[in-house]
Amino acid sequence: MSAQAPVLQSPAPERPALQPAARQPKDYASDQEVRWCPGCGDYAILKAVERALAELRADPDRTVFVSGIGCAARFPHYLATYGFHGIHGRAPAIATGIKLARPDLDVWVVGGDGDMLAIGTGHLVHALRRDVDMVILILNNAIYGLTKGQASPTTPVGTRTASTPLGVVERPLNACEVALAAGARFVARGIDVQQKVLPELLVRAHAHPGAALVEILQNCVIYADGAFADVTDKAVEAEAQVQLRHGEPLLLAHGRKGLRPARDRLGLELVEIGPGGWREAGVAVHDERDRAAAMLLAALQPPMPVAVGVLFADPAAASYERAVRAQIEEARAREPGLDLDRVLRRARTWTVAG
Amino acid sequence: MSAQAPVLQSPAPERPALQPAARQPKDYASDQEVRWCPGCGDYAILKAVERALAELRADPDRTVFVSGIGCAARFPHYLATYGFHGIHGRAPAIATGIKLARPDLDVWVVGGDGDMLAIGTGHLVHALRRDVDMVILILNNAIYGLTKGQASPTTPVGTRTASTPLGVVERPLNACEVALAAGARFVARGIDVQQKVLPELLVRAHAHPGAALVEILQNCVIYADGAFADVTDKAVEAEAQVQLRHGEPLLLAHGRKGLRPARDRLGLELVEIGPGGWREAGVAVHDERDRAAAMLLAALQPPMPVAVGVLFADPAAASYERAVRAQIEEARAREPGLDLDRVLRRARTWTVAG
Amino acid sequence: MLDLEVGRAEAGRAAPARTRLTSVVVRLSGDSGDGIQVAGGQLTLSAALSGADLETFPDFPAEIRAPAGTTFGVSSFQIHIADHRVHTVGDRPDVLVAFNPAALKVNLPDLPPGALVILDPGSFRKRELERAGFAADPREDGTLRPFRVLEIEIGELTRKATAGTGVSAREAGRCKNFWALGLILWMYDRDRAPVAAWLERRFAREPELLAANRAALDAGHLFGEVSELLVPAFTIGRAQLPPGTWRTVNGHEALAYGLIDGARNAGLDLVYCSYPITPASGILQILAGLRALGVTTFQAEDEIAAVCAAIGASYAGAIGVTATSGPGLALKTEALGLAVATELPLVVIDVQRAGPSTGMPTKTEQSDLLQAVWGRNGDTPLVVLAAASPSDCFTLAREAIRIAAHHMTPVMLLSDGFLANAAEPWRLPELGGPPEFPVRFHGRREGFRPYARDARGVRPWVRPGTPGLAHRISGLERDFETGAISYDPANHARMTEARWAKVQAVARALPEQACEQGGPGARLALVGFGSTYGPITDAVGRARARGLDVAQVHLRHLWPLPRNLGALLSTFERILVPEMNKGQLTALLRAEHLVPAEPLSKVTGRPFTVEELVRAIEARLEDAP
Amino acid sequence: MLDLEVGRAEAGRAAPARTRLTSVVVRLSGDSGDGIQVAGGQLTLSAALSGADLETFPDFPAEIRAPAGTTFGVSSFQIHIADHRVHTVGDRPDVLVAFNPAALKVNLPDLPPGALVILDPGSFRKRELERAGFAADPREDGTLRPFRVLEIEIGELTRKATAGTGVSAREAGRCKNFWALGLILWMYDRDRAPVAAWLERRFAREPELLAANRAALDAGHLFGEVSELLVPAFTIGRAQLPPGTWRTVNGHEALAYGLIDGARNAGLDLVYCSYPITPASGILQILAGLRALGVTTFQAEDEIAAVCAAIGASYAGAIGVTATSGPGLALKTEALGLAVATELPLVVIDVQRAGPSTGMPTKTEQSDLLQAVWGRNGDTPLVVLAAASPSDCFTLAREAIRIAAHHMTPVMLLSDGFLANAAEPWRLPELGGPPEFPVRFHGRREGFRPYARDARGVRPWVRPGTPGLAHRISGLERDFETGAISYDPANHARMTEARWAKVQAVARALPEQACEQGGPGARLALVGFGSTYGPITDAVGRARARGLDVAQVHLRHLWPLPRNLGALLSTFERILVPEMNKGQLTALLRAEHLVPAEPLSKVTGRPFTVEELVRAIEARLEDAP
Ligand SMILES: Cc1ncc(C[n+]2csc(CCOP(=O)(O)OP(=O)(O)O)c2C)c(N)n1
Ligand SMILES: Cc1ncc(C[n+]2csc(CCOP(=O)(O)OP(=O)(O)O)c2C)c(N)n1
Ligand code: SF4
Ligand code: SF4
Ligand SMILES: [Mg+2]
Ligand SMILES: [Mg+2]
Repeated sequence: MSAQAPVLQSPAPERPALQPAARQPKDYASDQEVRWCPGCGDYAILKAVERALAELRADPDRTVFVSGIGCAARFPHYLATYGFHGIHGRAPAIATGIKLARPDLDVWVVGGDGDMLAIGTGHLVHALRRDVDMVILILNNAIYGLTKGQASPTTPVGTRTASTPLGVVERPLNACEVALAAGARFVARGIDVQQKVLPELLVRAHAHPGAALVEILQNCVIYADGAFADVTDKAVEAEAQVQLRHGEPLLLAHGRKGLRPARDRLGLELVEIGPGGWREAGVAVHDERDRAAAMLLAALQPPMPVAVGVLFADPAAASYERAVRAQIEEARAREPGLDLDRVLRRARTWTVAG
Repeated sequence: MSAQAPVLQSPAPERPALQPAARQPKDYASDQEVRWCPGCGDYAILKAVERALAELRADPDRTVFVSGIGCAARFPHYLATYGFHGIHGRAPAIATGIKLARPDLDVWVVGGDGDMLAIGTGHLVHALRRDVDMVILILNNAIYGLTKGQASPTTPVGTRTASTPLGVVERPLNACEVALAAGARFVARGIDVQQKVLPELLVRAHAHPGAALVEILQNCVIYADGAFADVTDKAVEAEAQVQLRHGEPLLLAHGRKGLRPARDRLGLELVEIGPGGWREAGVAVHDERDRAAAMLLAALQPPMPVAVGVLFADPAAASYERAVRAQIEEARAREPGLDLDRVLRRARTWTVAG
Repeated sequence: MLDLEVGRAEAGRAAPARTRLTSVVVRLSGDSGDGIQVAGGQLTLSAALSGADLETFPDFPAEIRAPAGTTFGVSSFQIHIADHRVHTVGDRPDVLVAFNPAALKVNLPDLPPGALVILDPGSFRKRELERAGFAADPREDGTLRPFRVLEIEIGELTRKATAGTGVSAREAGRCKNFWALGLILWMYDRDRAPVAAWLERRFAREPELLAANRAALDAGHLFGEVSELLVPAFTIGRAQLPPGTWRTVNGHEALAYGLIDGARNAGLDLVYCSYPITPASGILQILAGLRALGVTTFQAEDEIAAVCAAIGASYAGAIGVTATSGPGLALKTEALGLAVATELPLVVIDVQRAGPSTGMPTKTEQSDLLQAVWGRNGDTPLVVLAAASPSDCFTLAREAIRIAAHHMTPVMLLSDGFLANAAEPWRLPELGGPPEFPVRFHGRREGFRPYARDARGVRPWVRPGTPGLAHRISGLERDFETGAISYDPANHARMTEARWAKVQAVARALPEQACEQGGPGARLALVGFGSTYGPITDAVGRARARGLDVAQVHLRHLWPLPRNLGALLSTFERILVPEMNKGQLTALLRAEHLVPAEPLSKVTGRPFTVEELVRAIEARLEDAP
Repeated sequence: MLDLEVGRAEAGRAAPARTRLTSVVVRLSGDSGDGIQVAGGQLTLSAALSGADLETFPDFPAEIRAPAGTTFGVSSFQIHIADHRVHTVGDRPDVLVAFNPAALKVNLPDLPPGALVILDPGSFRKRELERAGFAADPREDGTLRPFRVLEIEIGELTRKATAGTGVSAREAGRCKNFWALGLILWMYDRDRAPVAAWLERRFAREPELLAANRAALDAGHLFGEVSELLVPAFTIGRAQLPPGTWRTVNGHEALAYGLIDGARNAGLDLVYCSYPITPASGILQILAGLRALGVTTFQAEDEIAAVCAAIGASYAGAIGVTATSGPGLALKTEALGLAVATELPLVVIDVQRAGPSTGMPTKTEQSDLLQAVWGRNGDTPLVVLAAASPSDCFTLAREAIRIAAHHMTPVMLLSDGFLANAAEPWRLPELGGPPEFPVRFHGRREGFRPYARDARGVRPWVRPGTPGLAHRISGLERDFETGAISYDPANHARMTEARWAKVQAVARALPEQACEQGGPGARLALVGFGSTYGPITDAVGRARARGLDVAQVHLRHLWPLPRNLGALLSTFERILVPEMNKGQLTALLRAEHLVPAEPLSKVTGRPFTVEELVRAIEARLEDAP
């Protein structure tokens, strides 16, 4: 047996990975007291995650939640799974190491807009381009919550925050656009309060073989209350959002309006649907496999309707850590039974007699 | 006079900034011996930069080149301007500080694909989103040159490098796509050997009021020779590139082919130009102010033609540091003559008699 | 009607026989929502105005808005009021006002026997008790036996007092803090007028709220008078304070103001680059509000970008400043090396907090000292200062800029979570005179060499834009003469030496280290740095008052250490180093001066108490030969 | 025809009267393109095969491909060949082969009087001389007077020798290195056969190149024979080496192999996460080539991602390893705090280079020691080891993994730019037996507590996926018992103490520190760490041979320091610490053990020479009482 044999066999599960027993959402809650502010959007997201886990029949013992630092990053403490509450911005890197060592584990990354799009920008981009098989949730509340209300990379221009008393000057980042540019092959956008849609999105994201990014608009009641009101308020949501469904037309306002390819330029434009219906109006049908379309949809910002749902899901998805394992297995196959001793003797050796 | 008066007046130029004397490209070369490998694409880029500076009649004493670490990052040493050869990946951050302190200076940032798209990803993205007024050159040779040939974030899948003897697994980043997603309002792509086009692009980039990104495909003769041959080789360039000119049709292959909006999806497709000419073929006209179009053009990779030239130039450009200055001036105007002493006395004070 | 009541109050004023106190420590504690900090601020104000010396410390909950009634949602404010100079917020509260069971629970461990505990029985209902984690009612199970307990229906009485002012029940409830404040003011004989005046300003546009809060304040005060026999009455004399105009200031404010004044005196623009982190963020927020003074603030995408931008700003001819706390300082490590290599001015503020890693962000510690002094790759010396008190932050921020700009070196200024929030009276400095240490940028073309050094080993500071002086700097080793990249062995040795000597030279320009108390040759010396100054000062003072031969040496310059420090330390029989870490200053002193310094570590996230230091001193001097 | 020549060579072999040498130092030097390193490698091989001991060091140019003929394009290779054990590559070359003027220029300062200099006059044309920066021809202006100069038309003779082999003129020129090698082999009586064999393999598919290089090799050798009177002939005996199978190994190779063997003996997967940086990149490249051994390598987007991924891998139940050099280590500082706080195994390799900042990436230094030991925010102890020689890197890499995995702590392993590239003979260890220190992951559900500690203060290592043990870890302070987030003051003090004690406990399990040479009580002790081992060993050996009372203490465990170190050091009259930095180990020893250690600093980017150390020893022992 090759001296190296033990290596890379270790991730063998400690028990047969048979379909685990069904669980209720609440079964995924840890014993830790949840300490977000009353009314914080994170509560709703936590509930949606618990629902998704239940629907997935996720095994808490093979599931790992990894986070950075922030209110959002408190997430792992509140789930009865394995959890690693790391350092600010580095969750995708920690998670990448976990997957490299243990492709068998189910890894979720949770972070805020500061965690993921400020200090963590590089790690997010590279985790996505590598396609490490994990779900990445960006809980975007357009503010630094935990540090008490400074501007974040998604805070709109002009917003007065603790660190910008005269208003934010720089333009905000669009998480979904950044993800697509990074090469992400699954990109979705959800909203904390949409308890029906959100768990579905999470289940879809989890099903994706590579890195899956879900941006979740989250309300920080203390420091940025209503930051997304123009998109999420019940009063406006019908007009302010376009709910994406693969193979279905890009309709909104209860079907009274739609999005179609612009006539005069490359892009999308809003149209009123006439009596002829959406086809006649030239409304585009959502093809979540079309990256170009996803980029145009991701870019939509008020006053245009904001796209909610799965923007992009590339069927050609793969997973980085499995590709790495494949290289190792090929190398092994090429040199079966190779061990360190033989490697050492590849160099010219000589013998000194006793 | 307010005690604060000296502050923020200091950047006053030491001499009237009158239109400086005309200079030859060679006048911008420093006395330092250039130490790139013979045949390195960086030589051509250095020449193009000197040409652009001459054309701009740039004043070497008001021009600052900032770089990180890498072969590309040696740039500042070879120019007779002020220069700051910093640390790996941080050039955009250093340059941002320079501009915040001295909006009057002309700042250029130069870095390699590793410098800017690996360790420097976050700083690049945020310098672009803020729109700090500087020109950022990414010398993309799809390799880590200075450290002797490891894979970079732009190395194509499958490439065998010093760090990937079995071939690169992760997918490469597209610098122009990342820049656009970051909110860049000027994005261009050039090629080291195109000595006519490149200086023009640099002059255009310099004219842009905010952050201007220019990706330059550069050949590393030692570790990645021919990495872009499929795009840049004389033999294929006519078919492999589409040279962008604002207001002109997206033609290539000496006008035999063109790019038009795809019929069946949102995106661009390649067409043969029939006898009816490009208009009849529905070839699109390049509008460098159209961000959506720029995103589609940036995404083009072989076998599609690669877009070279100005992909995006937003007329609505502004500059971060000037916006910050404006806030300061407004605040001043609101509280004229305010000084620290008055600020201290805003708190409730009391007097202890002698 | 209000006036009438006040009238009565004033009338009744002289009556009570007040016990004279030299000092008192009061702690107000309740839910984040109870307005504890506001009441504390007003108590501070009227105490200050009545001529006492004082020091205060707010203790915020770790969570942003914890559920009401939970222990982790408790917010407290402590004030030490005295008729003499005090340097701490007081070891333990003489009086605790606990607005709810959670507040009582959290503060119980700190209460000395005999302390006066004021409770609102209205808040001791079953639910509140459970929330606070009390199995039984502490008022009944003997928990409070060691203390003097005053149960006052604060909530109820506030409701009554505010009735008719037109405020809602919820708003009325929110006035509790002023009712309690009124009572405390009466107990300690402090004036209500300034508080009343503040209320007028604060609620100028909300007459109902003004009336309600005013009513609550007066009612609380009146309650004291009328229940005289029940509520103890004290008075505290005026403290001897140097003449001048005073205000209170905390460490963060003092730092921000010191940076502005330092930049002005150097004739430089202040470019403050930072990434939010607790507790350092406060400085960014103060400075961002002072743009009208020409301050440029930049919130970077991370700590590395922040320090790099600050370096860029200094390179461009401004004074670049960055501030952070432990984890952020760690991230800046590499860039600090660049600042040392390029020999540019830079001020780095580290507001230390409990580590390692994220640790306890809201708790104080001094455990970044060795990282500040030695924690960089290569031989990479820079200057390290540490502020001793809130107001000292002003002085040292100025000093940091002076040293950085005139010695072309990064300067690290250490504060900590305690100094950041602790406040003390501060005599306003004289400002606005001609710049005290103006910078002269290099402009001469003749024989210009970017790394040529003057007598102090300092290289010239050239602003880009200076005609004819275009040059290149780099983090690669540079030629001693030309500044061009050099791999020459002898040159590297020479440059390493030069960087070292330049920083050491800073000490030459500084006054010798003196003793705060006692002098050379004492049997025991307490050597400290940073915020331990307060407790050490009071402890050594107390010990000396008891006739113990103990001296106090407090370091504000940690690197380079004062010229004469070795000589001074060698005169003491014994050296004790109280520090809020595992012995880092001790290690530094032993390494540099080979003296048998002994650490007195405290790593609980809290400052030393005077009492524990006095005990330590006594222990050392007893067992000493 | 070739054979015939060889035949002649062999025949002539016995003839010359060879001077017997105990050792020789040869340096080959030329343009990057001249194949210096290849020739050096082959010289090493045949020297080793002939039974001598040796140590080698390649000196690459700083630039990737500098223009030909420039001084900064010079590549050199030095070998120390001896009939006894040697520990250095030799202070100065006895023989220099300089292929061009630039090579001569660069190496002149290192040449001792009387050294033999072999030049190719064909390369001393005006243009080459200017390129090299020679004002005049050094052969004529007396520059070379102190040396014995041998001018041989190497280029020309190579051309002749390779004529008819069918190679182009350019290819023929490329054979120069083997011509010179042939000559050197003859001069020092080394065997050509292994080189010939290597050529056969190397050029198996290029018969012309094979023939040409072979011809050049033989011609050079033949030249020696026939010009006997001109070319000196020496011989060197066999060294006493322990029996076994040997190969040469450099520090990087030894580290890579040690990590693989360490992981195997711990029964863990090796997940190596790194970001390229000179000189550490070499390790990544070796390991990336060994996937067939099950090694996972990950090139991260930066150093922070690399260390975080390694931490993630360890959390997941593999052994996470990251390697870097000074600037990269600086960037990892914050994450190291997380590893300490979460108490996970981690191996961090720092291949030190000259700082500060980017410094001189290709030059060696030991100036990251204090950063390794103390350079983190908070009280954040971890284990620090330093390898003493290339082959020691294998041993310590194994040791690092053993300690990390069994004490649940990050371990920093220090190497440096010299060790990375220096090579020495290495006796192959016995491999492949049963795991020597297998890890047992925690699996028991009963009473599981993530931070419960065993007798050594070590917490359990639980692999995610273990049924029923799902738990959360964090960089926030954790409760001593439950591991839940805790801000409790006493708990933080207790945890700080526990982290400290756990790391100190590592020392208990280790053997006591012994003296390499001499013993307790010596009048002088040289204390070193890392790659200074070689020169210190030879210097102390030489001094002791001269009867001087000097001992050698070499530290491989820098933190915690060996249990008995204080006691041992206190026995010496005087302590001298040679280190390639400004005195960092000295500071550590003084701080920890209060001994009057004195630094002997060398910061030129080059190792100590034996000679300068011997002088330092003599100086100390003369002026000593
Ligand atoms: C290295 C480092 N820098 C800064 C901080 C301080 N910090 C903690 S959370 C946070 C950002 C919080 O904002 P976000 O990521 O959007 O999360 P949220 O609290 O809004 O959910 C910051 C700056 C830190 N803990 N570590
Ligand atoms: C903090 C840090 N990490 C790593 C390095 C090593 N390093 C120097 S340049 C470089 C990348 C070079 O590649 P690129 O940026 O593409 O520039 P190129 O040499 O290809 O022009 C690296 C990894 C460094 N100097 N500093
Ligand atoms: S501060 Fe905002 S984000 Fe944080 S817990 Fe409170 S409401 Fe939620
Ligand atoms: S290594 Fe490549 S990029 Fe660097 S100088 Fe040489 S050719 Fe140019
Ligand atoms: Mg947020
Ligand atoms: Mg590159």
